[in-house]
Amino acid sequence: MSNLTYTRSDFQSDQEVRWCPGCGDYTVLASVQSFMTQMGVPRENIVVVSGIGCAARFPYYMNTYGFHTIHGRAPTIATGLATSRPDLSVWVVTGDGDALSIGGNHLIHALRRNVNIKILLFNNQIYGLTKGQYSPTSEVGKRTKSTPFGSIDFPFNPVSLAIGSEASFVARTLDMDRNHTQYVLGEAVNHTGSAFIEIYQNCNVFNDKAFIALTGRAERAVNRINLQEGKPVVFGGSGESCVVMEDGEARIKPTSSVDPDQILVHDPSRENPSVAFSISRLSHTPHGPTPLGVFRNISRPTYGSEMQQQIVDAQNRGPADLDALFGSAGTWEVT
Amino acid sequence: MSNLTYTRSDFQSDQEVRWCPGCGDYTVLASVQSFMTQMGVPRENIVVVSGIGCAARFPYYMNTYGFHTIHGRAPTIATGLATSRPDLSVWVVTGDGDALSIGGNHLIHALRRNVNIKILLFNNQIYGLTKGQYSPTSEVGKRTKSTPFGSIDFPFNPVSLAIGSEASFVARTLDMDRNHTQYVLGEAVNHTGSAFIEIYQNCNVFNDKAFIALTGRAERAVNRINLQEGKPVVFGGSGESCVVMEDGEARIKPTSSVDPDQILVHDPSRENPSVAFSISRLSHTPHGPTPLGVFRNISRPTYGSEMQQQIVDAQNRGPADLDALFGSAGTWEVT
Amino acid sequence: MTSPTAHAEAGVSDPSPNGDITPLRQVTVRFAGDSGDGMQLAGNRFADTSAAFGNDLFTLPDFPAEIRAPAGTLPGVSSFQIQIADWDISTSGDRPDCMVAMNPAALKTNLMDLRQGGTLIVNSEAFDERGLAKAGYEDSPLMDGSLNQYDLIEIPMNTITKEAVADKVSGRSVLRSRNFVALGFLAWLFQRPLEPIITWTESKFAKLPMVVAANLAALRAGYNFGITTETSRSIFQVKPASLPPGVYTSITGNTALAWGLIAASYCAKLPLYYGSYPITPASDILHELARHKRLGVRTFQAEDEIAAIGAVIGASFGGSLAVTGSSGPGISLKSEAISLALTAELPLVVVNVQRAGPSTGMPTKPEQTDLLFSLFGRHGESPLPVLACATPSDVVETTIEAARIALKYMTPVILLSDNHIANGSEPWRVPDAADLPDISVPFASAPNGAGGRFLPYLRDFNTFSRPWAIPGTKGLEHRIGGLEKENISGDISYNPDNHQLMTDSRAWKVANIANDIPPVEVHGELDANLLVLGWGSSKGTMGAACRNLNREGYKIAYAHLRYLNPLPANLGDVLHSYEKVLIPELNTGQLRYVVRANFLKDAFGLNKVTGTPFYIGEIRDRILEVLES
Amino acid sequence: MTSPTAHAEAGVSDPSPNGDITPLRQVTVRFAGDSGDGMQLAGNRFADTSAAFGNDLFTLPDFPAEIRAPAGTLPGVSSFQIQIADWDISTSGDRPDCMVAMNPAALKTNLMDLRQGGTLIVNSEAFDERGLAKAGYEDSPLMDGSLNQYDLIEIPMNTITKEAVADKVSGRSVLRSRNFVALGFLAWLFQRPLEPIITWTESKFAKLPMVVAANLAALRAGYNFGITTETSRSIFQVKPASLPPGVYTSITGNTALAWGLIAASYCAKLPLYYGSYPITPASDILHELARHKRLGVRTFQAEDEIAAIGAVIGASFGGSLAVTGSSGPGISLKSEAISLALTAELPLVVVNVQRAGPSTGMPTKPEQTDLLFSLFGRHGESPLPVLACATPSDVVETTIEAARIALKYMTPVILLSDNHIANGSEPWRVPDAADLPDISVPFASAPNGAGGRFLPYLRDFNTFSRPWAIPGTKGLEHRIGGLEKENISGDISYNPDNHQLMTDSRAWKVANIANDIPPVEVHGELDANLLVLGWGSSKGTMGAACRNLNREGYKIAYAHLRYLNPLPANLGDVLHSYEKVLIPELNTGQLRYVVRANFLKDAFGLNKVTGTPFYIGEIRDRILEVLES
Ligand SMILES: Cc1ncc(C[n+]2csc(CCOP(=O)(O)OP(=O)(O)O)c2C)c(N)n1
Ligand SMILES: Cc1ncc(C[n+]2csc(CCOP(=O)(O)OP(=O)(O)O)c2C)c(N)n1
Ligand code: SF4
Ligand code: SF4
Ligand SMILES: [Mg+2]
Ligand SMILES: [Mg+2]
Repeated sequence: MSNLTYTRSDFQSDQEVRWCPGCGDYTVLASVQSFMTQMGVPRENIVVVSGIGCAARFPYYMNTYGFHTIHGRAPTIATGLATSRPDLSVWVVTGDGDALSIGGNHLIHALRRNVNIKILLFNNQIYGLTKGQYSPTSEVGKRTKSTPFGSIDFPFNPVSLAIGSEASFVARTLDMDRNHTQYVLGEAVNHTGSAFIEIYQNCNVFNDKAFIALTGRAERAVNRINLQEGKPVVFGGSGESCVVMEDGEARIKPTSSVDPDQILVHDPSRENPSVAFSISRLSHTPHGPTPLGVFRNISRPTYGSEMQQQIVDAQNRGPADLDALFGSAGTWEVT
Repeated sequence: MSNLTYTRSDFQSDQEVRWCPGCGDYTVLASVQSFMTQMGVPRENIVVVSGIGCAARFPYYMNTYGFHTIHGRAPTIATGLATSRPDLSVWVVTGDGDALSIGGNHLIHALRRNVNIKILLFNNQIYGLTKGQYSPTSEVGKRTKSTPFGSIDFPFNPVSLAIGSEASFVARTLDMDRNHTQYVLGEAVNHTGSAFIEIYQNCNVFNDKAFIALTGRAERAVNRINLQEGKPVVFGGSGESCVVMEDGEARIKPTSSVDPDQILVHDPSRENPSVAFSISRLSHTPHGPTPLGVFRNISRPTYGSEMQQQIVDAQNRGPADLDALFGSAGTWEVT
Repeated sequence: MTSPTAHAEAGVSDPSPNGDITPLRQVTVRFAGDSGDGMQLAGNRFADTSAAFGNDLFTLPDFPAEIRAPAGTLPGVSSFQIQIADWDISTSGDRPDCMVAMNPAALKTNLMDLRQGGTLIVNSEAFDERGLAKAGYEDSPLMDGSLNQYDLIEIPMNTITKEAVADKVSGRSVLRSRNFVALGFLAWLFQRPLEPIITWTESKFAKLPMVVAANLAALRAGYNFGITTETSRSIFQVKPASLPPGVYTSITGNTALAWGLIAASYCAKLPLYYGSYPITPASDILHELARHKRLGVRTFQAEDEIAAIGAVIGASFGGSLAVTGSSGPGISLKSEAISLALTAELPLVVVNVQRAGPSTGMPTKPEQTDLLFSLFGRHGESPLPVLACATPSDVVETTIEAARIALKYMTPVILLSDNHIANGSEPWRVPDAADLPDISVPFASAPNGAGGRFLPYLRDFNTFSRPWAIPGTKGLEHRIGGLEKENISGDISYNPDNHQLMTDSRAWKVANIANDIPPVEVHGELDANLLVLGWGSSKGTMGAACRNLNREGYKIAYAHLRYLNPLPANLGDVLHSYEKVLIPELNTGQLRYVVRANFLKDAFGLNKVTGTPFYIGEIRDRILEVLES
Repeated sequence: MTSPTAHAEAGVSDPSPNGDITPLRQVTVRFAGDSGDGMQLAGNRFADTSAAFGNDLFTLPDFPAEIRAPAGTLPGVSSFQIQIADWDISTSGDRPDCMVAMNPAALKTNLMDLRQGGTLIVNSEAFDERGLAKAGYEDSPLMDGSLNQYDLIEIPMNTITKEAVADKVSGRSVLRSRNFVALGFLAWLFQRPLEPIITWTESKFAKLPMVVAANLAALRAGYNFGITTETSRSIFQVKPASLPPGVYTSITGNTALAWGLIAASYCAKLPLYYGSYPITPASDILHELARHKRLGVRTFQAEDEIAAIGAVIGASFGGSLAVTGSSGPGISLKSEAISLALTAELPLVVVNVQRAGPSTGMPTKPEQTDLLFSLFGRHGESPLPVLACATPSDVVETTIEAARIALKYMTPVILLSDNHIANGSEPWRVPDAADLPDISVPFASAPNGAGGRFLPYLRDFNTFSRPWAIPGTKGLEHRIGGLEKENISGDISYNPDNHQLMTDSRAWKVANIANDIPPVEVHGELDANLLVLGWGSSKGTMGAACRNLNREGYKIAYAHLRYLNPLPANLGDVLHSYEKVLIPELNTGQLRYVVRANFLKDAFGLNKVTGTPFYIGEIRDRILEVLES
């Protein structure tokens, strides 16, 4: 398969892309399309499954197999597809409402089962398609059409939730940063099993600049905590800040104030998710320093391969056929 | 209200209790009834809401208000009740299937919202009422009616999941240990907001001895890690084991091998949930040393009181009436 | 809204090209432009000034289904239609008589609706190469003669706007006021007063005086453009309508639903609790209710539709007026919980703002396809009352009625609306709160059984309702649930005869509501051969078609159903007293199915599922066809 | 299962108290005892030995609804009923002719069903003070004369068991073999061969030789008790039935459904994917399928019913034979996703094992109350095929047929069963796999449009199905979804005419299936005045009642529907050719509603909602009533 030569246009369908001009979704689409030219999987073996929302329009624009399903249920449809067809590369595209509000249960179950699907959660901290209600990732106090006096519920931290749900691969990236997005996608594809990728995505119409702390020219250098496997976690324009584990939790310190040995060396492959979880707590809604990259990446059998294996094992124990089944409960003959 | 004098029988309804003889549910029922005699809340202000399952029969046996609803949805019904009637003491009784399988989404949303409800999750690691299928907390490889070749999905750790869902109060107790159960209930009631209590409950018919590591005469002393606020976490018959934070995660050590200062001092009130989460990872399905007690107990505004406050604030801004509403979009008169 | 006198409600006399003033009974105007062009604002202002002038009117916006399509493209077009009349109307009109097209895309997607000879107003400067290309025009329709059959008015709106606002704003916002130019021109063309528009603009943009100034300058420029350049043109005049006297406000169906719920809570003396999950076209009910915390309204945006109804069932158990609202896909998800409320016998209003299905379908388009689903969309024997709103101005009353039935009979009630009603608007005669009906019901306050026992399923002799005992009431502690309950005691029961009794009781309770609702009223020519029977949002169009035909001498009777379950007690007799029955509905024949099943009475159908409301002409044609058959 | 010759299927001639051998055409026996008493085992062994003997039979267990109630209490009683006959039957019998009551609680909860004069066998030693108290008896019914109207046989089963097993087991397990004593006695009373019981016991407990020895000793002790102490008693004889020749196995409806699905997957040459969430009474389908991984079956226990159907929609998209199963409350939750599959036009079988509703209802009791819900339980215009199983032995064929329709017409199909079919069992003539129909359909393999384009909604001319192109097929990459799709291309479309066309196409596709299913067959006296029409699990009882009456000379025709949507093409004509139609159903008249709506034909109803199946007598009485009306 490595001799597949694709260009980005091979992954562009004939449908006109119809997000609002300036929407972060365009950039993610481009990143995914570019990435797939290199992925080494034939186009016909790729399926993109989505729920409902702006982001969920994604499959229409991909010249692969695609299924635009119903609100919140994409992980279930992808689960059936991936477990019945382990030969396919199955992707889920979802939004913060789709995945975390109506679809929260399917998400956490897909993650704990480690179904071999790659989940791209476009988190714009708003309901885009329904024109601007607050979502389970909106910050407290958010004023929207449905919360004119400010929202009163504490938001999820999607990375913490995924880790709490036993996810084997958890990452976060940013719409605007195509290189980082493609790096994270690469790690996700190399991981066997479910991969959860939160993508901060700007909705310039209903929630503009929600991620300005990470995208603003002035702010981004100070706030992006770039997680890199095997590297000490330092950040800031000149590495002036770092992360240490202290008193059982990840904390940000001036690099100059700590012994270099104390700086946390990032290891997403740790079986125990405690440190990954703790790193996820460095930010909640991302208004300050926020970790990006792969938080957790461990290996665990996938649900689909185990399902397949049980069939193979059973079949190895001897042949079976329909006639034998029909006779299996004992028969008698009437002549 | 403190001059209420109740005896346990005041909380017993006239319905015959119909769990299998020997079921752990009986003990929990007794603990809750005893506890409520001391709770200081008039019986008529208590409502027990449940879903479907063996455990969910609970409300019928309580001489309070009760609502046996539908599978998985008890947290939603309790949410509506608690937020519309902040004067009530609202309890949810649920099972591992009810709360974590079909009802997983409602659970995590009720927790992040911090609705003022007390959730008792009877975790017997099996579907009891439907006669013995594996549940989202059953250990991998479990053979049940629906998994004759062994289950293949990795279970949730309910405490980790609750912490990952931003729960403000998370605890675990054991059916058999009435004192501990009542202690945990007391902490939950003193906490304002949602309280999540996992109760290990023996289903002697379909999953007997699942918690033998914590209930067996021989095993329990070695395996119960009793979390006590402000105390160093030591356990074992003579305190021979302890928990330390090492390399960013909670680990078990022989007490003799560590400096007493190194032993983790339990503090459920830490705002940052990292350590609580890490403690929850000391066991998964409880076959060895397992923490019991209150993992996390922080204070955060409750959803119901915030909802109420917005109404009060709005009303303080000036009077409103229906006639004013009808006229609010501008009117004209036809004569 | 039945009109005491019959008028020609379809068609409009041709505006003479060079007369002076053309008097009209009614006229339909459509504003079409890019989503960014402010067409909704212009349309609404035109409506308001017409209302102030005294016309009856009905408006209907049409938003693009797409997110926010690129400016100037076909999917980006947004429009707003309004019918104004000198008498009592209930539709937004069939084909527009007059249309504004702000750009080529708006022209392309709307032109086919403009009636032959209609007035077409375009921003000529938008028909440049780029604009034409985006709309997929090869040649400019302004040049190629393809618009010859219309009365075309080209206005250089960009220039006019720029000049008018030159000293007020600058840069990219200059052209923002274009819609006011169009509005000003229409105000001249239809002789509308500018005062209401000016007042509104001043208060709306109070914090942005530059915007006020620019918009008003543009408004006047548009008006003056009419006066100065089109002096020879006939202007239109629609006289004030003689509506029943009273205070009116303009209301959309969704706003009316929200207000109806607040009114019901007032009439029931109960706090309102609305749980919902956003979905087109029901979201605006949530948005509107969320604003009214001063009136004690609790709104809960739930994690999904199941949680939304779960929460309101909880609130109902706790003694609130509990309501949930959604549209097709979301209502599906509520089915299991509705069944719980039904057997728990708790009051609940479930609002379904219907949209085109199946599945996601066409979320922004209306359809009446959820009738059978409302009646039968639950497992087991699970009858419940179903009501349908007819027009925006009818919604408040129907909503209060739904709540009344829910509370009195301790049952979930399904209240149907649809996209057309939800977004359409018309004048609504505002009642005095003090005149609204009292729909309050008492909570149980004392044991009703021997020995001080409380019996939650001891039914009221007349209504067959069970008592509503809310937590906090000492001595009434009890348990309810979804398992079958023993009659009277409410204890769990598997007894066969009891299950039969309870099934029958639930059915009888709902059927008996037929004695508590008005009989269906027949209008038009009562001794006709043909009865036209409608429900829901087809009321306005159906009524108009029938009244026109009556006026023309055709013998037709017509009736409209607010209550779909139980059906009015006299409906069977009414139906059987006509030789022919015609049922127009925006589905494949659902009420017809119900009528056949209930009354063994055949009916003709007029059915369409195109995501568009009926035209008067369609109903008229079908009636004539049926009359002749 | 229609019998070529007509017999009296209800009632049984009185066993003479001191005759020798009483020959019977059929007899109904019920085993009742505590859940821990092994009544299901005893009943099943009695069924097996009767089957081996050559009788036709039908069995029906009745489990306690409660979890595992305390031993000896009323809620703890479990029973098992079996009818055996020398001819082709399809019911578990009306009232038992013979009953075993292992304790007072079993007697109390079952006695009312025993027919007058029936044989009653009790374990006399269980009627001690404790046992009586637990069952709420003040005096022993064995002493107070209240059983005088029955033929009472008291057996000291405890003593007999203890003695028989004395040298084999000890302690608390001694009494475990009591059910074998009862079974042995019944084997004597009905002259059943012991051999099949012995063989089964030996193989079942192969690893526990002591248990085998104890049980067989008890079995023989019971048999010998009959020989020695009841010499003067008449014994019963039911001769072998003359069933069509073939190999038979005993099958429950749920097992048959699982096997039917495996067979369908074989016939379709597609892997089977079953996604489900446990729910009574559908769980056993999942359990059975989970065992057959050797046959390539994939089972997925999902987190809820929505996930279950979601997964199978995914599997269907991927090319599996995809099936989900549940019961009422769970089916409600699937409504939105069924609508997706319907508009995505993907093949799917949705199994609904109906139980008593609404809401949680009575989970272990049968009802036929989900017919209208199956037809109309989705928002929008969303028609789909509905089939219903009739008896356990009919399930395999009906299931294959459901799959055939789903695949050929690319549509979800609802397959109805109910609690009665699901747990009932009867002999099923085992087909050769090689004789089963080929229901395979080809996947699309090449572009079907100009320029190598693949058009996912280009329909087949005959079936109106769209092509099934599965991922992995190069060149057929395409996108589908829940929004309305343009005809042929499948692109999203909001075009009004297209929505009408697609709505009509989906409706027509389903309606057209009427041409691909057999016409309804009428049995009995074809030129009668009255047609009795049934569907689902009432088939056996209805047929028996009608055949009896035919034999007695009454002119009655009867027919049974497997296809509820579309209805057989000839049904209208058939119905209109009878003056009277009677529809017995375990609901409040749902098929009657459908018949009235579709054919404007009135029908009498026989409706009950008690959570119990019909008795032959009930149907008989109602037929006579209708005949006279
Ligand atoms: C069952 C159901 N409920 C509600 C909706 C309406 N709906 C569509 S998308 C959406 C939320 C979109 O938010 P998100 O998932 O964050 O996606 P975004 O539009 O922001 O990309 C909602 C509530 C629906 N289509 N179906
Ligand atoms: C919608 C719906 N799906 C499925 C069921 C069947 N059901 C009842 S309880 C239950 C699971 C019970 O397990 P758990 O919650 O762990 O409770 P337990 O019986 O073990 O106490 C299931 C699947 C149902 N009643 N409703
Ligand atoms: S509404 Fe927001 S998320 Fe949706 S397309 Fe527009 S900018 Fe993007
Ligand atoms: S099945 Fe298990 S959980 Fe249920 S009542 Fe019996 S012992 Fe308890
Ligand atoms: Mg979003
Ligand atoms: Mg459980």
